Order: sequence, then structure tokens, then C-alpha cells
Amino acid sequence: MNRVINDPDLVVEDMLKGYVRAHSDTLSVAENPRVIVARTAAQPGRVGLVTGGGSGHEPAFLGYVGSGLLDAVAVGEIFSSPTAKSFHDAVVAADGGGGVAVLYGNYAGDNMNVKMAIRMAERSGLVVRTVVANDDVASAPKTEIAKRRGVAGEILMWKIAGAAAARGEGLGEVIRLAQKTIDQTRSVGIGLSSCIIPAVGKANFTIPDGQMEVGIGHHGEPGIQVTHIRSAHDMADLMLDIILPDLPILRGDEVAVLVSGLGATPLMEQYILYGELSRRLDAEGVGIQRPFVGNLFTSLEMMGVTVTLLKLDDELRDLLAAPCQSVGLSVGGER
Amino acid sequence: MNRVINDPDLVVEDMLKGYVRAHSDTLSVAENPRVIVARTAAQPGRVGLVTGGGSGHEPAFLGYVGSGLLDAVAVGEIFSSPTAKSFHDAVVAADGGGGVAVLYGNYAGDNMNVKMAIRMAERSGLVVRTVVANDDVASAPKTEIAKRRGVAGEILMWKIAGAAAARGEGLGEVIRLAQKTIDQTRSVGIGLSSCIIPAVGKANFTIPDGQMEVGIGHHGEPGIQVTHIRSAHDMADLMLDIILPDLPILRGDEVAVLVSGLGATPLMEQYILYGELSRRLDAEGVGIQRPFVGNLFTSLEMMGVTVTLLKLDDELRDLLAAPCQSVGLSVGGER
Amino acid sequence: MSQVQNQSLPMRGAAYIVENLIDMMALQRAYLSEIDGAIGDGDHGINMSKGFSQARTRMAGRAQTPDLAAALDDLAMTLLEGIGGSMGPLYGGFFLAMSEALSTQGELNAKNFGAALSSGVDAVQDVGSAQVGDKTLIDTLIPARDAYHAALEAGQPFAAALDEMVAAAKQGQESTRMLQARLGRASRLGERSIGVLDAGATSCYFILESLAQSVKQGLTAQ
Amino acid sequence: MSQVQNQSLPMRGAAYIVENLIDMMALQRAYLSEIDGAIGDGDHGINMSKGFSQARTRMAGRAQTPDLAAALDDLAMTLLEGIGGSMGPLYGGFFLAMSEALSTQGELNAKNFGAALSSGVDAVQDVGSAQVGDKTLIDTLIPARDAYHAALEAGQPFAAALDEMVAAAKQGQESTRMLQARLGRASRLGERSIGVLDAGATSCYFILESLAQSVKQGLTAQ
Ligand SMILES: Nc1ncnc2c1ncn2[C@@H]1O[C@H](COP(=O)(O)OP(=O)(O)O)[C@@H](O)[C@H]1O
Ligand SMILES: Nc1ncnc2c1ncn2[C@@H]1O[C@H](COP(=O)(O)OP(=O)(O)O)[C@@H](O)[C@H]1O
Ligand SMILES: [Mg+2]
Ligand SMILES: [Mg+2]
Ligand SMILES: [Mg+2]
Ligand SMILES: [Mg+2]
Repeated sequence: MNRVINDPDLVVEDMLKGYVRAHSDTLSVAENPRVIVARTAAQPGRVGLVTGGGSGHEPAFLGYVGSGLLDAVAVGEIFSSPTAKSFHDAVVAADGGGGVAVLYGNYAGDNMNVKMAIRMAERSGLVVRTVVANDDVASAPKTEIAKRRGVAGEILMWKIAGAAAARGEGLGEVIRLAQKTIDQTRSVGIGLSSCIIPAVGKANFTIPDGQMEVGIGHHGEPGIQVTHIRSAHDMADLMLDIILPDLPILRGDEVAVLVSGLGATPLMEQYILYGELSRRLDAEGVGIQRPFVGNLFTSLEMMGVTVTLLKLDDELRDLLAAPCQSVGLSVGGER
Repeated sequence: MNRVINDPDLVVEDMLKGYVRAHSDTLSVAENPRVIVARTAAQPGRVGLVTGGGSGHEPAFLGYVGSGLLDAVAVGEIFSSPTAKSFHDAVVAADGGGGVAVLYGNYAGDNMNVKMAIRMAERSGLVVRTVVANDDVASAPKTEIAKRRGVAGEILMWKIAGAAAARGEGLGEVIRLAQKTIDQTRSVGIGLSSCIIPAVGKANFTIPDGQMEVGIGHHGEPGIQVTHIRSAHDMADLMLDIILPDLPILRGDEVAVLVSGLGATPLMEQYILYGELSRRLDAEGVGIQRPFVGNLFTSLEMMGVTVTLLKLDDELRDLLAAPCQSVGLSVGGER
Repeated sequence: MSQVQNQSLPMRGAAYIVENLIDMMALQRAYLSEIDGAIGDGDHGINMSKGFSQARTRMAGRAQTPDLAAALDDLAMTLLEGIGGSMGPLYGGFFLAMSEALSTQGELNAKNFGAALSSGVDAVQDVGSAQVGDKTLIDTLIPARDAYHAALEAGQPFAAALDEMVAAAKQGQESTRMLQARLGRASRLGERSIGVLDAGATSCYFILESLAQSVKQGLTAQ
Repeated sequence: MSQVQNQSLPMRGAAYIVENLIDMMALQRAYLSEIDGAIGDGDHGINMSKGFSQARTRMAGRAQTPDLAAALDDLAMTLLEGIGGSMGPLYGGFFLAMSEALSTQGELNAKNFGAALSSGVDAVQDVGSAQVGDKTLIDTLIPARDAYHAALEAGQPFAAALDEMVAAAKQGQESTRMLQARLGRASRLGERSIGVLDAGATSCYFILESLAQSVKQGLTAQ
């Protein structure tokens, strides 16, 4: 395990130290050291946007704090939900009087901590609403869609809600748009290798050489199929065969596509996969509006990729095109 | 070897297909399929900026094609120089009549191909000048500084030259600034694991578990020391002990810092390292002006990091702060 | 043994009940992690004792010794602040609800303890949505709560009702051995989760047992 | 054998000299890669034959059969277009310089072949900065060029000078066996590069040998 760390139990603290030092021009740490806040947060009347989750997914979650994106993020231990207090403090930091939207992923720990955080926030009279991302198709059948986990589709939800909040929409409208975005979003992942949490020191799952795990979760949650490794061409088809019929996404539809490496898969290969996805979407008659490719939502040094499709309409397309600036995602104004 | 590829011999072609599809709004492929050109290239009178190098370093080199950055890039096979013709065609694509600056890294193959490319370009009457990056301190002693390889410091050279060209400087001035930037830049890398070129199928060097290679090159070129792995704290000190005295960078100086992961090292760990670098630079009385942290110049799925310091003065600081937009690097105008 | 058995104890001076919980959790640290190791990630004892021991610092930081409701609030807030994952909000919610239920009370008696217990159990279910049979701490909590209230309705005194509660909690904890986990980390194992105790159900038994002991001690001591 | 030995041959119709180079390179593909495998990355034969075989397509694409200078230009441009790394620019530069030197000539003779050879060697050194003793193709080229010019100065005819060139090229190639590589990939091995032939020096010997054979064939055939 060759890592760039100090004390394995303090990797999150040490990361935050470096992160806040590096980006002190655009963000700061709250009194609670596990809460990162955009310098643009809490503008009077503007809806505040909050998320949070376990660490090890960088640039998620803290990398999406920025202008036109999130206002505050609660930071957990590696692969473990932030505390209720951290979610609460993020909500307080994001609040500018217009209410706060907590937009997070569907994991047991996050659900529970957000619930308790809201209870605490409501005691102090804050108005808080939530949207829970459940874009990971492979994590539960469509009949149990509310059980699905949230993965990289969250980024698109933050982007669209961030643009809506930036242009002054109220809490109800921001929540509607975030919910609509995630309802129109589908993701699936393929794992090619495991990863090691430094404090644990060994992988808690394995993917044998020459095999791949279709539908794997962001923490190594078991997928729906372990099979011999396929070509990028076949991976793209396999992933779209899972995603397209689920919403469904049909001929004539337009989608945003997000490809994320899980950590160790080179950017080169992410673009190879994107090429194959666009080949297949062309063949299906599905238009691609705005592709995002990169290590956008990772799992430490896991090898593998996730693919996310968001079915667009006019209002979502406009919001996706609005400018934003953050460590993880920047959309230029002039595009 | 669990990879997301089709034919291992065609990874570069397949990547380019996806890359151009994904970014067709800002760039295109030239008639030569190994040349990527910014849509903003060849503006009448503006100096054109070109680079090129082997693939496998993504987002380098092609990710730095964009506004305020490079105009055209020649793309080689994995870890192998682009052809002379590709460098030539990139020069042709970048030329807007104001001359072309080829800003590349000091590798035997690149030196030779650029030389032949210029010969070909001069036949057609183009004006071409070059700056060769040699920022990798560990690759040769200071007495043989011209032998040093170019690594992630190239990004800062492109950034500054790109800003100079964008504000309308002439070729001589762009070359002066690029040369000054690289003269004031020092880098060093630490390797923690090897990487595998898909077409080769096995690593052509090894770093044993629990060991690290200080001064390793971007293609696994041997470093100056193989030693047991250290804490991020000690890595930062070790790297700065190599970099600081070489220029030298002294108390009261201001620097830009660039930390790049080599591919598989998580962003979390890159920020841990950045925290330790800033600790040490604080202690030395060296000011940090503008940090860049991320997988900015990689070596496939190698684990490890590089650290680059650029000693700033007023003109370099201004150019570094100018806006730019590309896949690998975006600096917002409002910062 | 021959002491008078009271039916209530004053809230002031009852912070020791929380202190006993903290001491107990430190003692059970290794055992709880060992149980969690069989079908979870082996950190339940670490999570719990980390959170509980921090509560001592919070209580010590107060200008004066807190009453029971305030001490429970300290414990709840510490858990909500110090443990992420699921234990922070579940036990944090449990103790927070108990604290709120008792905050207006001058003394602890069979009735308001019963109300506080019910309110705590409701909070755990509200936060975690677990049902009996899911192999969680709910398998300890629900039968314990029901047994306590049944005893009260049957006219039993406070201390006896607490004994009924502990006995039912023990049965509930033991019942998890033959259950298949349907929630939390262990649920990923499917049938392989059958045959071992649930860590949360076990820590919950220890908590109820400690509460009962401490209250009974207070009822007797006066 | 009893045919007349001419001292020149017309540039038109001499494209076969380049075609022979291409054929030869296909034959030596495996051997050159094998040599490169000992201290390099084992691709020298692949690189060379890939580049050379593409030149055939380029020549075939012309409206009419090229003369020698044009055929050399086709080969050079193909190498500059088709092979990155170091062989493209080194051999591309070599053949481009030869082509340029011959482009104004109606016939190939001892004098302008010598000038073209010198110009090609200069290009290789200009591009690659190698010196004799660095264990590269320069170790073949320099003695070959010098032997050729010495033979001419000694009054020897074209064909004999070519023989001297080939003999010196062979010696130069063999000399690389005991050299330590100072440039290119093999230089990383330090002393471990001693004891085996250099791949580039070997391909260069084959090229000069093929050139000499083809020219001599042309001189004889008329
Ligand atoms: N939704 C839930 N409701 C109640 N208890 C739960 C729930 N999910 C998990 N648990 C309990 O959590 C316990 C595990 O706690 P712990 O090991 O501290 O956390 P983690 O599983 O995050 O490592 C399980 O033994 C189970 O009793
Ligand atoms: N600077 C140089 N000048 C002349 N020849 C060189 C130089 N560098 C390398 N070579 C030659 O290149 C040969 C290797 O070519 P090849 O295997 O095709 O390329 P690569 O080393 O990129 O795999 C070496 O055997 C050596 O003769
Ligand atoms: Mg845990
Ligand atoms: Mg656990
Ligand atoms: Mg080779
Ligand atoms: Mg090679």
C-alpha cells in the first residue's frame, strides 16, 4: 500500500488542511472543522445548497463547493457519513435566509444524519428541504427505485440546482429542479479493481485480474454481475443496456453524459469509453448535449468507471449551461 | 491488467475519437488525425502556441488546448514522441501569421521531431521558435541543466505563454516569457508504483511495495534514490530539499505551486501533500501565490506525485492570473 | 437489601445514570467490536465508546453538574457531533428524544420513564426505519419497551417493570442470532448473516441493562 | 560479370534503389527487433519496416514513377510522417538531405552520391547530436562516409568506393558491440549495454549495404 499520507487515521484532517490552504480564495472552513463553506455562501435571500458524504470520493463532495454550485459541504470519514452535527453546521453556514436545500445521496448513514441534522436545524427555526439522489440503476430494481443509491448523478443535480439558486429561484423551485434532475438521471458503474482505505490497510473486496464487476457501488458494494473483462466497446453497450431502458431514454431524446473514472483508470481510457458511448447513442438516435469526462466522483484508487445520463429538456439544458466555478467542475460563461 | 480499452494498439486513436467528440465545441482534429486544434487557433496576427508529446500523460498534452492556452497539439503513441509531420501540422494549424512558438519537453525523440518539423515548416516560409522545458531537477545535475527532462512545469510555461499570446504579445516576447518561466521553474517526482502500457501488457519497471523512487521520470526513468516509503510530511520535505536550493528559492520569494498526481494517487493524498508543502514553505518564509492540485500531468495509472515550483515576479504573476479555459486547466476571469 | 424501595428519584443528581452508561461502554468496547467483526466491519465498539467517552468531557465542561435530562442531552449531542455513520444519529436520536421527554420533569418516575423510553424508540424508528426482525437494535428496543409498559399496566412497581424490560431486551438481543440482516452493512451478506448476534442489538441490551441498574440503584439509595 | 562497368546511372528509373531498401527492411524486421530487445525495447525492426513499407504506398500514389531524388523524398516524408520517436526524424532527415542533394542532378555519379551521403550524415548529426562512440547509427555512418570519400580521393571508381563504404560500415556496426550506449533508450543501462550490437547501427549497415548493391547493379546493368 504505497500512499502519500501521514497518520492513516488522520487522512481526512490532513486533506482538509491542504484543501483549505490551496483554495482559501474561494472557500473556508467553518467553526466545525468538517464543514467547508464557499466564500459566496449565505447571500441574503438566496437559497443555500448543501451536500455531504464520506471522504475518499474526491473531488466529490467538497470539490463542488463554488460559485453556481454548492454553498457548504459536510465531510465524513472515508466512506462513512458525516455526523448529524456537521450536516447541521453546513446548513447553518449555507443559510442566507432563503432556506436551505440539502441534496445528498441515498445511503443509510447519510439519510439518518441528515434527518437528525434537520431536526436540530428546525429547532433554530431554519427552513430545510432535501432531495435524495438515487441514480444508481444497478443498486435496486425499478420497483424499489427509492432504495437505489446515489452516485455521480449527484453532480448534475448540484449543477442544476446551483444554477437555479444563483439566478434567484426560491426554495420550492430549487427543490423541484433538483428532484426533477435526479428523477431524469440514471447511472451505472463498472469496477475493475478494489481500493484500500489507509486506516484499514487491506481491500475489503476483491475483483480478480481479468474480471469486472458490473453495477458495483462507490464503496465496493456488490454489483449485479461479475464477468470476464470486455472491450470498451462492449462495456459501453452493457452500461447503456442497463441505463437506457430504465428511464427509458428513447430515440429523439437529448441527454447530458457524465463519465467518471473511479480513481486509477487513466483519463485516456475514460475518453475511449466516451467515444464508445457516443457511438452507441448516435446509433440509438439519442443526442448528446453536454459531456463531462474525468475523475469527477471517485473511490480512492479503485479502477473502473461510472456512466451517468441525464435526460434533458429546455429548462434543464439552460441550467446545465450556466457558468459555474469550482475545483471539480467549471463551466465557462462564454460557452 | 484491467483496462477500459479496445485494441491495445489503437488506444490513442480510440482516445482521440472520444476526445474530439466530447469537446467538439472548443476544438477539432486537423486533417492529420494526430493533431488537435483549438477553435480559437490561428487568429490573424496572434502568436500561435504548439506543443506535443507522447500519450498516456492525459490531460497533458491535448487537455491544455484552449482559450488562453495552447492552439494546437501533436499527439504521439503512448510514451513516444509524435512524428515530425504531426509537429509540423500542428504548427501550420496554429499559425495566424504572427509566428508560432513550439513549447515542449526535453526528450530525445521530441527534440528530433521538432527539429525536423521546423525544417519542414521553414520550407513553407513559416516563422517558428522553440522553448524546451527542462524543469525536472532530478534528471541531471545543475552543471548539466540542459540535459534535464521537462515535466509538469510545462503546464505553467503554456499558461504564461498562452496569456502573453492572448494579450497580443509578439513572438519574441512570448518566447522570452516562456523561456523565463521554465528557467524559474523546478520540479521533482516521487514514484510509488509502476504502470502498464496496454500494448506491452506488463510494467517495464517496478517499485516494490513499501518503497518509493525519488526523482522518477514521467515514463519510469530511474530516479536518484529508491528508499522505504515516507510520510507525506517527509516526502514534502524531501522534495523541497531537492527543489529549493537548485534555483535557489529563498526566504521572501513568492512561488506558484503545482502538485500533480501521476494517475492512481487519489486527489485526497495530493491535498495531504499540498498541506505539507505549504507547511514547509511557510516555515521557509516562501509565499504561495497560486496553487494547482490535481491529476494535471500523469503517467497512465502510475501511483506517485510531482511537485513543481515557479518563482514569480510581477509580470509572471499577472500572466498566471489571466483567465484561461481548457479541459486540464481553467482559471476564471473573476479570480 | 432492607432499604426502602422508592417509586421515583430526583432529576437533579441523576447524571450518574449517564456516567454509568459511559463507563459501561468503555468496558464493552472490545466485545462489541468483536461481534461486529463477524458480519460487519468490526468497529461498533470503537464507534460507541468513542462517542460515549466524549460525552464525559461535555458534561464536565458545564458550570454545574447537569440534571438527568441535561446529561442525556449532552450524551445525545456528543453522539450527533462525534459519530457519523448510523450509530450517531440512531443513538443520538434515542437519547435526544428521551432528554426532551424528561426536560420538564422534576423527578424520574415509572410513568415518565416509560414515556421517555417510548419516545426514544420512536426516534430510532423514525431515523432508521427498522422493523422487528431486521436484525438491528430495534429487535432489542421494541420488546423491551413493550414489556416495560405491560408490566406497568399489570400494576407492577417501577423497579419490577425495569426488570421486565431488561429480560425482554435480553430475549430480543438473543433473537437476532437467528435473523437475517435486512438493514445496514450486514445485510449485504444475505443468509450468511444468520447465526451470530447483531452488534447494535447487543450494545442496546447493555444500554437498557445499565439504565435499569442505575435507576434501581437510585430508587434504593434514597 | 563481363558487362561494362559505367560510372553513372540516370536518376529516372532509379527508384528501384528505394524499392530495394523497402524489401530489405521487411526481411530484416525480426532480426532488428531481436537486437533492440537485448538493450532497448525490442521495436526497432517494427518501427523501421512500418515506416519503410508505407513509403511504397506513397510512391505508388504518384502519377508516374518517381526519379531517385523523388523516391528518396517519398521515403523521407513517409518516415517523418509515419514514425515518431527517434527513427522517424533521424532516418527521415537522412533521406531528406540525400534527396535534396540529388534533386537537381540528372544522373547519379560518384561525386554527387558522395555529396548526398555527406549531407545525409550531417543531417543525422544535426538532428540527433550523436558522436562516434555513442553506440548509435553514427558509428556506422561516419566511418562509411569517410571510407567512401577516401576511396574517391585515392582515385578508385564508383563501385569500388561503394565497396569500401560497405566494408567500413560493417566494421562500424561491429564496433558498437563493445561500446557503452550514451544516447537513446539503451543509455539508461550504463555498462550493461556493453556486449551487444546497437540496433540502429545494424539497420544503418543494412541500408548502406542495400544502397551500394542497388547502385552497383544499376552501374552494371546499362
Ligand atoms: N436502520 C437501522 N436502524 C437501527 N439500527 C441499525 C440500522 N442500520 C444499522 N443498524 C445497527 O447498526 C449496527 C452497526 O453499527 P456500527 O458498526 O457502529 O456502524 P457501521 O455499520 O456503520 O460500521 C448494526 O449492528 C445494527 O444493529
Ligand atoms: N541521438 C541519436 N542519434 C543517432 N541515433 C540514435 C540516437 N538516439 C538513438 N539512436 C538510435 O536509435 C536506435 C533505436 O531505435 P528504435 O528502437 O527504433 O527507437 P526507440 O529507442 O525509440 O525504441 C538505437 O539503436 C540507436 O542506434
Ligand atoms: Mg463502520
Ligand atoms: Mg460497524
Ligand atoms: Mg526501440
Ligand atoms: Mg520504441
